[in-house]
Amino acid sequence: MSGDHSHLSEMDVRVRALKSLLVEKGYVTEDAIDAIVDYYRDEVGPMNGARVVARAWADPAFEARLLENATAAIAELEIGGRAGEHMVALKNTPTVHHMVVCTLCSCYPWPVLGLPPTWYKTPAYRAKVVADPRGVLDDFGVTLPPDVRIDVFDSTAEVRYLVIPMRPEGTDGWDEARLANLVTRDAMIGTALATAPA
Amino acid sequence: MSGDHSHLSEMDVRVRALKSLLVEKGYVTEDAIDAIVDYYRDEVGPMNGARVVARAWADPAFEARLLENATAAIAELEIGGRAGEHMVALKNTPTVHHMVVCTLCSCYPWPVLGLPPTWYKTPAYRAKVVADPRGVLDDFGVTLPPDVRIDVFDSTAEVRYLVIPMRPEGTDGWDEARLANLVTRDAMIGTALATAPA
Amino acid sequence: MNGPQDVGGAHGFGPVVPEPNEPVFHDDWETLAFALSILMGPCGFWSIDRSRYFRETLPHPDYYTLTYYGIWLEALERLVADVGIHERTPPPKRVLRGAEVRPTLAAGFPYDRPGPAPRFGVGAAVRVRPMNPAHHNRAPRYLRGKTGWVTRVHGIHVFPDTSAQNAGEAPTALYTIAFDAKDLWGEDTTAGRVHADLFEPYLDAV
Amino acid sequence: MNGPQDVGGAHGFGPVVPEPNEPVFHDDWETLAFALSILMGPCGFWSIDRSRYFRETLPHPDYYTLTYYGIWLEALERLVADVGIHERTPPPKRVLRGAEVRPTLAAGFPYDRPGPAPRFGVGAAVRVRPMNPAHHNRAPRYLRGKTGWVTRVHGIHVFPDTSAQNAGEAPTALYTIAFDAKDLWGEDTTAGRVHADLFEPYLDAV
Repeated sequence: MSGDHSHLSEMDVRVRALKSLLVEKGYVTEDAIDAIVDYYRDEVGPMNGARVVARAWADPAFEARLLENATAAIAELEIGGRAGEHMVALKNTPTVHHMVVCTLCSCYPWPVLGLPPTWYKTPAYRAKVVADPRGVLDDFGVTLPPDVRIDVFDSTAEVRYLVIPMRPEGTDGWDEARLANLVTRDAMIGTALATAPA
Repeated sequence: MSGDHSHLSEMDVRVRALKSLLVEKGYVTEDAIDAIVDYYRDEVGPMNGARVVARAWADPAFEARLLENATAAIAELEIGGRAGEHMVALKNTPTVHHMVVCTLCSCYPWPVLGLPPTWYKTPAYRAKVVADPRGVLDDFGVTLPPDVRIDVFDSTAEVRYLVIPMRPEGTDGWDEARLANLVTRDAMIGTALATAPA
Repeated sequence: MNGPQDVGGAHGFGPVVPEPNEPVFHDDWETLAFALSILMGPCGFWSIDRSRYFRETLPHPDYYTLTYYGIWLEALERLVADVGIHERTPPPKRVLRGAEVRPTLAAGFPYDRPGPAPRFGVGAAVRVRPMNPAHHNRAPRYLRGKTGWVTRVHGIHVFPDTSAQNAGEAPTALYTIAFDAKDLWGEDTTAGRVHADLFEPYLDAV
Repeated sequence: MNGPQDVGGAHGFGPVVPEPNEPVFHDDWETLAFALSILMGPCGFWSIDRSRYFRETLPHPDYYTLTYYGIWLEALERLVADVGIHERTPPPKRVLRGAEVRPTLAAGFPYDRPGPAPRFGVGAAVRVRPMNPAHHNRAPRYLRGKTGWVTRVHGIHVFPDTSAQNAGEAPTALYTIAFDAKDLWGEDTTAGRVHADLFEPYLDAV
C-alpha cells in the first residue's frame, strides 16, 4: 500500500513495457484496452446490484426467482458476465446477516458490484471477517443486535455472492428507482445495512 | 535478511540510542554487556553439546541418566543455564530420526548448542520442517532411508531439546574427546548425522 | 498452496480501513495492469486458476506490501515469462478486438462442465480432508480437517488444483459447505456460521 | 496470536539455506541488540512471554524481512516504550553487574512452579482445543483442533497466555503431545510424528 512515488513510477515503467510486448505480439490491442477500461469504469458498478436488490424488494416473485437461481434472475435485468457466471443471492433477515469475502484472493461479483474496493482485497479484511465479522462491522461503524447470527460466505470457487440487505422501514410504496438509491455497495457485501430514508 | 548497508546503519543508530537510554537509567552496564557477549561468543556453543553426546556414546549409564533426566545429566558436565533449564534428550535410532524446531519463535538449547544459527530462525526452516522434514534434510544434503520414521519436535514451551545422533561405525574404543569431534551442531538439531570418521 | 494468500483467521493486519469515495483505479498503471490481465485471459495461455497460483507464489513481504493490482502485475509478468512470450510468439486461442470486449465480458466464462454426478446431497455431513498441498488449492487452511454440512450443490465445475497445474479441467462437483464457527475458532469468534465453496476431492463423508 | 510468527506448515518461504562457518553475530548492532534484550530480562519489567508477544505483533512484512535480531530490537524498543522508560525510571527488580552475568546465566531461570496436579497421564488421548485468541498463545495453528496423545508430563510451568498479558504466571501442567503427521497434513507430509509442548488449558480429553 506504499504511496511512495518512486515505487509507482517503477510500476508504471513495468506495466508499459509489458503492454508494448503484448501489443507487439498481437495479443492485446489498444482499442480493446480502451473498451475494457470504459466498461468497468463507467458501465459496471454497484448501481447494477442496487437495481437487482430494489427489484427484489419491490417484486416478491422476482425475489423468489433471485433466491432460486440468481444468475438467471439477474439476467432478466440484462446484467451478467465475467465473475458473475454463477451467482447466489443471500437474503438478510432480522435473525441472520450475511457477509461476503474471498479469503484466498479477491473474488467479487463484478457484473453487479463492479470491481472490488481496495479494502475488500486487503489481508486485513480477508483475515478478520471469517473469525470476527462483528469486529469488521465495528470498523465500518455498524452494530447489529447480539442475537443476530452472522453468516460469512468465503468465495473460494467461481460462485459469486450478492447480499440482499433488509429493506428499510418507511419505504412502503417506493418505486424501484427510488429504492435503489438506498442500496450501497457495502450493503451488498454485508459490511453495511441499506441506507435508511432521510 | 537485507544486506543493504543503509539499513544496517539505521539498526546501528537505533540500538546505540537504546543502549544509551538503558545505561543512563541504570538498567544495563557496560561491563555486563561485555560479559554476556564474551560468554555467548566464546564459552557457550556446540562444543558443549558435543561433550554431552560423546559421553552418552561412551558411557551407557550416563546415556540412561541423560534420557531419564537430561537437565540433571547435562549438569554433571557443569553445563546448564538460560534456555536449558528444562532439557530433554532425543536419541536417534536406526528406525527413528529426530529433528528440532521452534515454529513460533527461535527457542533453542543455548547451554549445549550456543545461540542458534540464522537458518534455524528463518520462516523457511520453521515453516517447512514440521510438514516436510525430508525436504529440509534434502536442503542439507542428507538422505535417510525411506523406512526411517522422522519425528519432529516443536519447542513451543520452555523445554529444550538435544538430539543424540547415532554413533558412527568404526569408532569402537575412541575416547570422549575424539568422539566429540564427530558431533556437529546440525547433528544435535537433527538436520545432519554425526560425522563419519575419516 | 499454504502461501501468503491464505490469511483467513490471521491476526496482525490491523483494522479494515475503507477509503471514502474510492475511485475504480488509483493510478494509470493499475488501470493498465487490470486491462492486460483480463485481455490475456481469452488468449488461452493460462487458466484463471494458474494466474491465481502465480499471484500466491509471490514472496510474503511482496504479497503483503503491494497493492492488489501490483500483485496482478507481478504475476502477469511471471506468467508471460513462464509461457516464453519474450522469446517466441505462441498462437493465441483468441484475441479480443475492441468491439468484442463488451459482449464477451457480458457473456462471461462459465466454469460449469459436464461430469460425474455429485456424491453428496444437501444436508450431508462432510469433513474437509487434512491436507497441505504445495500446489494451488482452494480449500483454505482454516477449514482443513473441519466438519460441516452441504447447503448447496452447484453442479460440476472446473477443478482448480489440476487447472492451475496445466493438468486439465478434471470437472468435479462443487458444493457450498456450512461450518459452525465455533468448530473453527472455539470461543474466539463472533461469526455464527462460515460457508465456503469446496470441491468434491477436498471432502470425505463423515 | 495467529500472527506472522505462526508459520508451521506454510509454503513460499523457499528452501533452507545454511550459512557455512556462520559467526555468532553478523554485526555489532546484532551483538548489542542481543545483549540488551538478555540484560533487560532480570530487571523484571516484562516476562519472556511478553517479549515474544511484542515480537509477534510486528507487521508481517517487517517480521518476514528483518533478521531475527532485528525483530528482537524492534520488540525491545516497543517494550521499553510500553513500560514508559523514556518518561520515567521504574525501579528494576534486579540489575546484573558484569561479574554476575556468567553465574546468573549459567544458573538459568527455571519456569517450573508449584501448582495443581496434572490432569492427564502419559498415553492419554487429548485434543487441542479449536481456538484463535488474539493474545499470546503457544498452541501453533497447525495443531489446533487436532488429536494426539501425551508422551511426557513436564510438571507445572508458567502459563504463557497470562504471563504475556501481565496477568500472572497461573502455573499449569505442561505436556509433550505427539501427533501422527498424517492427522495434521494428510498425505502431504514426510514426517512420521510431530511433537509439541502444550499447556493443559489448551487440551481437552478425548
